[in-house]
Amino acid sequence: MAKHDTPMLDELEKGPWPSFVTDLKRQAETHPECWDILGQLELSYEDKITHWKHGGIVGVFGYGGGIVGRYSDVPGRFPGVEHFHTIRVAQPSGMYYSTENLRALMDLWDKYGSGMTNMHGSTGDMILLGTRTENLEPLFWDLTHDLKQDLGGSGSNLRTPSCCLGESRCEWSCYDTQDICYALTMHYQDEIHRPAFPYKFKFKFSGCANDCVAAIARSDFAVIGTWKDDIQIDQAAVKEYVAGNYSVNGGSHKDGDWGPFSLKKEVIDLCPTQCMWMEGEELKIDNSECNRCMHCINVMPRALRPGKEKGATICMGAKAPILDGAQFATMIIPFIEVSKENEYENIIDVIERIWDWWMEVGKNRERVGETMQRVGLPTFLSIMEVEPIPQHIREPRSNPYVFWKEEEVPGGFERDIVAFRKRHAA
Amino acid sequence: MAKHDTPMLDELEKGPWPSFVTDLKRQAETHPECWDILGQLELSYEDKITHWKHGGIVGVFGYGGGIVGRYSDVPGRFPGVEHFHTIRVAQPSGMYYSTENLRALMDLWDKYGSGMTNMHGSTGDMILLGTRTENLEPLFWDLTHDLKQDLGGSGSNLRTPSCCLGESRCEWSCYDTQDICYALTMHYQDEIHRPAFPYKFKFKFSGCANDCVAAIARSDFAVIGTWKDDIQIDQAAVKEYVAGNYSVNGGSHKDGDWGPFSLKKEVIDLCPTQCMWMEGEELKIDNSECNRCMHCINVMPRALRPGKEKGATICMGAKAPILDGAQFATMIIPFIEVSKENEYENIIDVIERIWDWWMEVGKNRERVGETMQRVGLPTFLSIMEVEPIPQHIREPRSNPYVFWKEEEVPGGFERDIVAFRKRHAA
Amino acid sequence: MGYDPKNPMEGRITDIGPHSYDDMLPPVIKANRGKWLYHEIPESGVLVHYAEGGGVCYTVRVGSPRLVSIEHVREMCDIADTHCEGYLRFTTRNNAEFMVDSKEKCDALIADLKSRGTKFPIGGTGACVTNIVHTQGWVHCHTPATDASGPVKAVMDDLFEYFVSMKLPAQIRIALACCLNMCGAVHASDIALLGVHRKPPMVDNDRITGVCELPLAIAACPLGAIKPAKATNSQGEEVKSVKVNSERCMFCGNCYTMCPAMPLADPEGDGMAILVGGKVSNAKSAPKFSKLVVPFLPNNPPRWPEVTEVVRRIVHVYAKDAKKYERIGEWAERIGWEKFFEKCDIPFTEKSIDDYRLAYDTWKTTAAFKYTSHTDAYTK
Amino acid sequence: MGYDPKNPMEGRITDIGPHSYDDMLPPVIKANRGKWLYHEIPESGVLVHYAEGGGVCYTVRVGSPRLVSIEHVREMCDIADTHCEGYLRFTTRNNAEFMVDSKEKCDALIADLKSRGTKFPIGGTGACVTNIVHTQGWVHCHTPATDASGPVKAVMDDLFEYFVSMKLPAQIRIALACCLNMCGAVHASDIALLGVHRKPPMVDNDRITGVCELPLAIAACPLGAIKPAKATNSQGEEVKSVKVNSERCMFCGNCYTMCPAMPLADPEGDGMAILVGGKVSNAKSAPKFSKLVVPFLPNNPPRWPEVTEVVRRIVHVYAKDAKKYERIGEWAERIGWEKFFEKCDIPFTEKSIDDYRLAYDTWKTTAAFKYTSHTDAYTK
Ligand code: SRM
Ligand code: SRM
Ligand code: SRM
Ligand code: SRM
Ligand code: SF4
Ligand code: SF4
Ligand code: SF4
Ligand code: SF4
Ligand code: SF4
Ligand code: SF4
Ligand code: SF4
Ligand code: SF4
Repeated sequence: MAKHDTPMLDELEKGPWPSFVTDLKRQAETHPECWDILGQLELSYEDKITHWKHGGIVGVFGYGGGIVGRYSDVPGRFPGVEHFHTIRVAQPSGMYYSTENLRALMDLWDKYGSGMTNMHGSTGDMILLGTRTENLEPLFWDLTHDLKQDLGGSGSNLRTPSCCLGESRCEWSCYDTQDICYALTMHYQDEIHRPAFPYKFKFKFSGCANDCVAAIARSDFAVIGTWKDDIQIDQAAVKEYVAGNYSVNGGSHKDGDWGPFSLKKEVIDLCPTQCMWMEGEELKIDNSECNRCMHCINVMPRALRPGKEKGATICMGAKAPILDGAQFATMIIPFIEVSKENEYENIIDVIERIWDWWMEVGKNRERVGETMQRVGLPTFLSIMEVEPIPQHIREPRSNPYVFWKEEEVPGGFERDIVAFRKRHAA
Repeated sequence: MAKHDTPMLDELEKGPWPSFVTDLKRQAETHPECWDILGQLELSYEDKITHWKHGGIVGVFGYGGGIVGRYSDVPGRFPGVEHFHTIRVAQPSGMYYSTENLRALMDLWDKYGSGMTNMHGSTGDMILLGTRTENLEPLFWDLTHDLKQDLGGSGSNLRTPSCCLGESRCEWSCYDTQDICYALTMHYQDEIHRPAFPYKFKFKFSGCANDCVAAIARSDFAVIGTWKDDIQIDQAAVKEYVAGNYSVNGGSHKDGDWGPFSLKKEVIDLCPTQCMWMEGEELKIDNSECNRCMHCINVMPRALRPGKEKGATICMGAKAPILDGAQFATMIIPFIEVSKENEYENIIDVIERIWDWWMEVGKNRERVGETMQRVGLPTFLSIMEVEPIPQHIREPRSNPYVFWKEEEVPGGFERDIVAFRKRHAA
Repeated sequence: MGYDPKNPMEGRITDIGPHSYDDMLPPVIKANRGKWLYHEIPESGVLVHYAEGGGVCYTVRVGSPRLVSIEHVREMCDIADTHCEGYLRFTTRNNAEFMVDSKEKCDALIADLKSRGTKFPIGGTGACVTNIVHTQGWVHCHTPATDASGPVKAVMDDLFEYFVSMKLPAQIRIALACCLNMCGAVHASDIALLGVHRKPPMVDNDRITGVCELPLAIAACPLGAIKPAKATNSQGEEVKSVKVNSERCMFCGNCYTMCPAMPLADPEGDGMAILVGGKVSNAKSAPKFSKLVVPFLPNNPPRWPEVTEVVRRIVHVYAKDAKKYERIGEWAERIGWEKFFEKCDIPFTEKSIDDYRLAYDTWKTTAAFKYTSHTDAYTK
Repeated sequence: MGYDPKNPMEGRITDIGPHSYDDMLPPVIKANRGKWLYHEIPESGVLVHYAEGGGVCYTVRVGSPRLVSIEHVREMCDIADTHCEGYLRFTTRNNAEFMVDSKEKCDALIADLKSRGTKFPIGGTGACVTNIVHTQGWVHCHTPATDASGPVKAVMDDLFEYFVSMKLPAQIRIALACCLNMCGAVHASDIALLGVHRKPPMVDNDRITGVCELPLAIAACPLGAIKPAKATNSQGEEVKSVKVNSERCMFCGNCYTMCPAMPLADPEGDGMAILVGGKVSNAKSAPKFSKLVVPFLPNNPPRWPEVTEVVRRIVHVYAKDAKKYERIGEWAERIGWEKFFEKCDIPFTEKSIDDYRLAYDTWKTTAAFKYTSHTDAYTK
């Protein structure tokens, strides 16, 4: 029976989308603290304000991250959520689960937690939502000993890396996103668990430029699959598309009223670089003009495929708006091999070059993108030992304010004003 | 006979483009100081540096502008250019001249000056290049008394307004650029001649969006012709273009090898708003989508003409890069009538609204565009009493940093922390 | 054995990381991993991937409120055990996916899912409104200016038809973040709902001592609105505190993140802004930031009707007006933002005009613009 | 009478302004003003405007070095008197125009102009390289980093064929400014030549007292590189002066504009940068700023061969590669700036990467770029 009246929340049980309220009520049957979640949330709906106190530093010994502390500001009314810390459990790359593991996790949470979770958090962790301080260590013990898995990150550290499902179920993945995500997560366990950075740092891995894990928008270090040779074309399949035998864009627009497929309108005309054309019945691509945006491949997955020589582009410095406005990640390394064989050594090199520098010059709570902006892109490139190329920019500068270095200018900066005035009287 | 050896400048007598060196030498025959211009310039070519001293405050009584002082730093070698001040003579709007007036000006300059001019300066003035301080007042006397004309501006004042030739010889002019340019020049003689502004201020008037006087790039107050009804179409002429009977773009591409005219490729496909199409042999325009960019009219001047209800758009704040980078003028007033009948009163109102404000808040040497940037566009619009509309921006802000005013927020900003804490314990 | 509070370090295991993905893959995925050739979406919510050598994977995607109970997850596990050999996955937008290796199994799976009421709506593929990426809101966070799960439920109910069908011009990705920290990818979404504060922080002089490192709080303000000040607490004691210059404050909340004694939240001050036109993928056009088109709508629980109404309006107008494959931002740029406001009937306010850093780049510096109802005062 | 230095204010006339345009119009213009219907360009340099009621105006446009002598202007007057009833005009890009009302008169006019050697080249219309807007340079100004008239002559000689023909994809507008003040419309030109300094100002302690208002000089520096300092002049006297932090200086010259005791000019330091891709008109695309593609070329009088060579290369590549009506900036944006550098064979340097304010907006924030020779190190 309901412990609190929740007339407003009850309204959210209506409608076709699955209701978290209904779900909370269902869970409340075995986890009565869920009534207090509902109760406090209803109070927030009345008051139009959160009822969680600020912060709360809790955690497990030896880790600086993985747990976010939280306390109710109305614990008297809602004792079940007096402490309401969340646990960030690192997800398996690609977020596949065996039910065995998932059930074990749920059992663990049944034992120690509120009964509610987020599958998943925005960074990618599994979020176990709400427990008391005294449960943290026992939960962690069971998690590591029995379930053989670990917490994710929080605080000024490497955050839990995440990836798109990549080659596990996508024909376009240009490298094994899951494998590198897992490998680097393992390689950097210390960096994930013990904050030693100026601020948070995020890796995300997308297998192609569709960027299904939003790496370019949400990660300090975005690895985005690409290729360096030519788009693979199956001309027979092109014909099938033209004949209307294959479903366009895989069928993505099936329920719309878009008329028959037009290769010209839907592919050629929309190619951003205008590098495609028909020669008779053959589709031609001038690959030297292609920017590998994925559009044509998206529309005709059976006819077009990424090239064979695959790898990734690395973009750096994305972040949310606080403080100077949001940043997308900036293209820094146009192409890099991504290979299990060298255990991603070349990528690790790049990562550590940034970290070494950022840990030295980054200010407290300064994301690497902000540090990049502060020092300027040319300086950042030279720190990264990357030759500046026009691909680094959208367009050349329009202001003329070039900083020349003394050694670049014949004769240097020092001049003798007296000698100057002899030739040029004031 | 040459007074100085000018081997380098002599090289500039070669080649098909008219040579200023040849011209200087020709003038030197009657104005020997031209030898010193050549001599000092040759010295600069050797030294790769200017040989003019910094500044020089000279002028005519009662005016703060119109003359730019200049002294040689090698007067001993080149006495003819020891003083070398320039006179800015206000040009007639549209830069038409009777030879009578032009000859009189040349005679005047023959009498008082070096013999060299710039026809014209970048702002639009006639520039009489190089005279001695003692000639300034006599020259000014003759200019005003005999030639009945006046100096232009320099310094922190209204600079000499200028305009495209407008309806004098262009079929597209949406208002009489020459007339308003002249009228405002006369109206603001005091502001042109007596610096009272934080910095320079420029008006430029272009009759249409082709902007042949580069108003949007170079003036604090740019008046650019436009219309509010529909583009006038002569369908018969459209057919002539399609038939290849009329010369495309007036013939602008005549010497290129561009093949026959394609209405689709050259007009419809290049219309930036994609608001044109053919219906049978008729060209259609969805004028509600047109942004009046002028392209289609440029290409088919015999078939298309600006609408009948004409006026102008006012853009404000253009400037060169010093200090924060160049600015184009920002669209502030989408449409305004420009009419002799009210003596441009409505436009004068707008001008004076900016000036009143800028003279009060503008910092020393701050162009109005910089002041606009400093206070922000919303504030500037409210000062201009202009309702903010989406036309003022290229795109809405992407950062969420909205400044709310206290009166906009129910309950205002003041709150009682004790009352707050009663409901929300810390 | 188990955790022993007296010997916390004994037998401790750390830094073992997550499970390997390899142990978590459904057999059909394991068998065909890296061999996929192409895919099809025969109907909304169903993906079919074809591999070299004939492997086929049927995926059924179901919506999820993300805030889910143990019971709910166990029910998913039941389904996966029944149909999918004990595996399932979650997407990067918090949908769940069940994978099987044949059409028959897929049909059975779908039937099962459908039999479970509204719990597992099938959809979220192709040119649809997929799940809303969102954050904690009043359910867990300390800085929100709005709730997350509630408004998400309200919006998804309202747009449900677009989740279960593929009739839009392109994907619409909606995200919600409950404060300017933007834990959702709100800054790059087709439609973004953003919790915003509108009142400057209060200063809690009873609390500031001890809990707040004043220099950090002062430095936290990007606009230098916070200055050190002496103040008197409710005990009448003089304390070192800070003072906020309200005129400079833009309500970002960064000070509160750093200093618990500076709360901003307020029932009337807080609410939601709507941003549109962002995108992430590089397909056709480069990633775009979302742009603020509605600066504020009130928090009106439980169903935020003002918010759902505007979102629906944008979706409907876009659905009718945009071209195939055109994301909302691409559409708005093509028609011009002035037309966006007009067509969507969204009142334009000065709040949409950037006045932060880099603002000049968003001013219109051309005489080429379109007339709309906004210019009537000039032209009519 | 005339000016009397003893009574300077007597009989003084001020503020009478310029002559009215109305007194300056050629008869054919006066007769048809405001009635024009359309125009044609039958050949390079010749415009024919047709008016309602049958009026026709033939205009012949001729190039001009702008820096012209009294004699040259008088010669123009002679021509105008002979053919044009005593009127002529100058264009906003410093060409001169002669107008007549019939084809016959036009032919005679052209014949006359052609008979005068290179003085009056006919051209500058349509898809051409028209006259270079430029500034004073070493001929008159105190702050230039290069000359104006010399390089303009060199470039126009080099591109002469494009002045007298209309075979380019679109107009190329070239401008030159001899320092960052940019008195030419260099910031919005298809090709811009810009005089740049590269050495920080010296401080002339013998001169600074009196000629320089130190606080203004200090405030003039946008980067705060100038600080007050005590110094010793050549007389051994201590003077109030300033010190320049060379590491912060970006050589803008604003300090020298304010303070004559801070010269920057230097034979080796000074030279020219090349910017491309700007435009002014609103036709098709909005006005664009010119972008810096060559940060520095030496001052090499009298013919600046390095400069003319790069300009010619850009013009030639553009002429071959661009589409009809496509301005240089539109072309570069269509092909991508990486291709621009490759095709024009211009070495890319970090100097083209913005590191001033607003710089972030120019960074490439997409994974979609083209491979060029610049990426060979990564892909080959
Ligand atoms: C749980 C989660 C939201 C969710 O509901 O999913 C979350 C929750 C919080 N984020 Fe976040 N962030 C979460 C993903 C993100 C993301 C998205 C991402 O990682 O892809 C972002 C935007 C991307 C980025 O990193 O820029 C994000 C940007 C922030 C920021 C702003 C950072 C910035 O540089 O601007 C803050 C503020 C801070 O760090 O002080 C923040 C802070 C917070 C804090 C810790 C609140 C605070 O002020 O200290 C929130 C705790 C909420 C709570 O009580 O549970 N969170 N946060 C996400 C982490 C779950 C997970 O581990 O999977
Ligand atoms: C003569 C002229 C160049 C020319 O050869 O045509 C010229 C010459 C000078 N300009 Fe200019 N400007 C001239 C048009 C321009 C233009 C173009 C325009 O008006 O369309 C601009 C760019 C547009 C603008 O106003 O932003 C221009 C932007 C500047 C600036 C930078 C202003 C800024 O806000 O960034 C300065 C620096 C200053 O004012 O201290 C400047 C300063 C100067 C000074 C006075 C030098 C100085 O440091 O004080 C030059 C005197 C040169 C001399 O000795 O003869 N001049 N100046 C032009 C005026 C002739 C005329 O009256 O017709
Ligand atoms: C399952 C998932 C990856 C994962 O690791 O979980 C995924 C899977 C696929 N994506 Fe995605 N995308 C997924 C998130 C994303 C995201 C990230 C996001 O939304 O936060 C993006 C970037 C969104 C953006 O641009 O704002 C994304 C942009 C795309 C695109 C590019 C769309 C565009 O034209 O802009 C494609 C190509 C397409 O659909 O034609 C694509 C295509 C695909 C394909 C067709 C890839 C394939 O061959 O299998 C998959 C099925 C698409 C479908 O559902 O219609 N996927 N996809 C994610 C499902 C999210 C969900 O539950 O709705
Ligand atoms: C005479 C002059 C106006 C004046 O008051 O002096 C003028 C006159 C004409 N312009 Fe212009 N424009 C003149 C400077 C400009 C400028 C200003 C500048 O270059 O500094 C511009 C802006 C340039 C820019 O965008 O950077 C300009 C952009 C245009 C355009 C738009 C071109 C484009 O597509 O971007 C047109 C339309 C066209 O040519 O098709 C145009 C068209 C015309 C027409 C056809 C107008 C007409 O119907 O008579 C005139 C003859 C064009 C020709 O020469 O091919 N006029 N025109 C100027 C001649 C300058 C010269 O001597 O070369
Ligand atoms: S990012 Fe590319 S590779 Fe990864 S799932 Fe999306 S479409 Fe496939
Ligand atoms: S990937 Fe993009 S740029 Fe390349 S051919 Fe296809 S649509 Fe064009
Ligand atoms: S700006 Fe327009 S009206 Fe003026 S001359 Fe140029 S084309 Fe004609
Ligand atoms: S003026 Fe420009 S926008 Fe309007 S119809 Fe013509 S080309 Fe299109
Ligand atoms: S967006 Fe803000 S309020 Fe919401 S979870 Fe993130 S930090 Fe908390
Ligand atoms: S809310 Fe932001 S702007 Fe306001 S005082 Fe706090 S940190 Fe400063
Ligand atoms: S650009 Fe500079 S150097 Fe040239 S005239 Fe203008 S102020 Fe003088
Ligand atoms: S040249 Fe410019 S940046 Fe350098 S000191 Fe002078 S004002 Fe400052």
